[in-house]
Amino acid sequence: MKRPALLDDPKRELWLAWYATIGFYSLYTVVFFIITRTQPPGKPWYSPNQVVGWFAGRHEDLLIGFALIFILGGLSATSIALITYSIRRMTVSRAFAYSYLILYAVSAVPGFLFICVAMTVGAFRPDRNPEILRWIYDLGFLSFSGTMGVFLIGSLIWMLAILLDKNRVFPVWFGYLNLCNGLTEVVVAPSWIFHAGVFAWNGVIAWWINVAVFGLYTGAFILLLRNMILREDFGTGPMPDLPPEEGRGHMLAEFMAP
Amino acid sequence: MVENGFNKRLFGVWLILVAISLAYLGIDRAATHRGIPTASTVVTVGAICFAVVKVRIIMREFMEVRTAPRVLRLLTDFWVLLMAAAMLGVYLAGKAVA
Amino acid sequence: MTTTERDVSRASGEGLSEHVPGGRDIWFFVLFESLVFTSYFCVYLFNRTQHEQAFLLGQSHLLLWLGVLETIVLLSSSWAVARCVQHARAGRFERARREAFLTAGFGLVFLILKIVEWVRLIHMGDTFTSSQFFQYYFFLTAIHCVHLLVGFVVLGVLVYQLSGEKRRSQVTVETCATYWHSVDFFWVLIFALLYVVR
Amino acid sequence: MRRTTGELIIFWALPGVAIIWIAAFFLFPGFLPPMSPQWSAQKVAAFYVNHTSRVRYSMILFNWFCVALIPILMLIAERMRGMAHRTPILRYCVIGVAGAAPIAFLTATIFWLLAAFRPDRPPALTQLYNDLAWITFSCGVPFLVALCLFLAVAIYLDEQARPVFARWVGHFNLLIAIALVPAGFAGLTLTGPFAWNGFLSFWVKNVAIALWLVVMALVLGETIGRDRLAEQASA
Repeated sequence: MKRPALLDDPKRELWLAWYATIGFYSLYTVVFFIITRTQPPGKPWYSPNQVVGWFAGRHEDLLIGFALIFILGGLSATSIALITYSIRRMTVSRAFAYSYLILYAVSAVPGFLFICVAMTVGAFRPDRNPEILRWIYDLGFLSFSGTMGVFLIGSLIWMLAILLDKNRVFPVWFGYLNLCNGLTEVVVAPSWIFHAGVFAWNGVIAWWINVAVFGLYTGAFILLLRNMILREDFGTGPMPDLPPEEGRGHMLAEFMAP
Repeated sequence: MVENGFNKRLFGVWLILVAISLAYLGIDRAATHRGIPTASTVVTVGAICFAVVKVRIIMREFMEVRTAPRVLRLLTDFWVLLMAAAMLGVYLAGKAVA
Repeated sequence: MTTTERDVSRASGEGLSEHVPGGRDIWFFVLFESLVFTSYFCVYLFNRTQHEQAFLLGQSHLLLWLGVLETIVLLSSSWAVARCVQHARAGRFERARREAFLTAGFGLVFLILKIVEWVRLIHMGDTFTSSQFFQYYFFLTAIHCVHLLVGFVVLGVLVYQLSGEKRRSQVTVETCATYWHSVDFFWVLIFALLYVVR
Repeated sequence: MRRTTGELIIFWALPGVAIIWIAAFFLFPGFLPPMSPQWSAQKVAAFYVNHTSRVRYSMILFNWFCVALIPILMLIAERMRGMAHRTPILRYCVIGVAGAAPIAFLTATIFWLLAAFRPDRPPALTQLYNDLAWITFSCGVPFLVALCLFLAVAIYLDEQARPVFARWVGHFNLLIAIALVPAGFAGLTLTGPFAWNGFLSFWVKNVAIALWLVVMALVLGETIGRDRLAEQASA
């Protein structure tokens, strides 16, 4: 059997993680925007009976869509790992890289597992008391939009690392874009307060403008991660298929040392 | 003296900016009827235009775009026009809808 | 403003053509953030036209002269940081540092005026949740205030740069100043839209 | 040289933790047999009224010890340093999901404990907590699936004469990942093998997790021993 070329690429781990990142964000977009239509979000001003109608209108879609996230949602870790790696390449303390890793790893549970559980539980028994169904509806949307701190602090950590970095792993303008993205997490806060209007969880400011900024930000960092991988130079060293004492993956010994 | 002239320039810029800001007090008086503010398209358009002019002055003088490469000069001017056009466009469209 | 004559600058900006102040990257931020703010302004203006009377009523609770005063304070801080850049360029770092502190001082005065204004309005019963106009008022002034607070950090970087002989980088000085000016002109727009627009 | 001091303590804590997990599993009255999603709200409420104590004590145990999975996963992450990888990407992936995986279970225990906290509340509310607990517990597998996938890829790419983990461990992880997949569909139905008490979503999933723990513990034990010998030899 012919050995795939990717296996001999020194950057194979980076490329795998990058394609998995693309896969994860595509899945995310398809599930939230197309299958479940939970983005753009439902109306926060719905009465309990309207919420019943909202669930009835997408019963199967919610269950199937979020089942896909239940299966593949963990792939979100690939983009986190790539970004953590990018910060490790910068001339800053490892504290930045590990902070980013932990912040985003932790954010997964309130940030997207909660909405999946809430919407699944809501669609699971459509005959539930409408008041309770609305309670679930609120839990889903507000946990999703309203998990703010981890993304705010995470963006600031990444920004600082980029601005301090002398290796120019990421361009400085992207450092500043991190600040813009962090500010959207400030702007989303009113969605905890308003049931309607531009600041509600589906509002023009708290949702549409924020999503536009977040979309640009995500697109930018996926492309920049690709550039980083393309630039990455592992030298001409052989693939480590050497005897254990030499080949124990210490190609970048100083870099991977504990 | 060049050095004197230059610092005067920044001072002049500041004076102009402050003068425009104070002019708002006059505009405001024009759109207040017996202590109650009244809607006025002229005031709105004027206020936005004045603000945008101030932004351009800040960019040109304080932010030193005046001596920057042509690309940045054109880009900032385009941006100022874009912001003005967006705000005025939305305002007038909103007026028409209402 | 009595310091003006004393701070006569020998550095002439005219001589330094074809130079992007602060580097390109900060301009990306300024232009991007301008777009984000413009989108907020458009949303505000549109909603304003749809509820004209309610907005006018809310607006009548604001003190225009206080807004004008805040604007002048912030314009003065911008002026100070512009002088700071020129002193740094001419190698007069001690003076540049003084101008940076002056900038922060004006920023602080602005912040205090802002807080006084907020407290006054809240005592009058105008809060973030009390009416449409004040939703926008508190949102725009608060998000601007967040930019201002970031600006104090930026000024800290500026002073730090000017204080150490080895780390004085003119580009960084200009980057910090550019950020501060953008905080200034965002306020110029917010002021016109909240206090003056009818 | 990597320090291995203390790793054996974490490793030998695993059987103790496993015994607690098994005890909690048997103590919880709703696992043998698993509660049916078809139960009416009244029946669910009655269940919590009748079994309040056992629900509480079993779930307090789970709440304490489900996160004990994290040190074990960190032992695996430490072994990954020895893999013939050029970047720490896959190790970061494993660390990234290692936190979230047990937190999903922790969240489930909170809902179960809430259900048993005031069992005399209106039955519809108890049923809500019960649903939240079961869906979180059954469907909350994304991080475990990803963990197995990352480990499988890491093992396949560990191409050296004496790999850290044998190749079959990679195949095994892939198999476990596949076995966990049906549980993600537990929300789709109230009956049949996919329901939360069904053959696939409950039995296959939980047996797969148990099997993964046992097998990975054995493999890990062997690798830790090898690492310690290497450390002694170099000292």
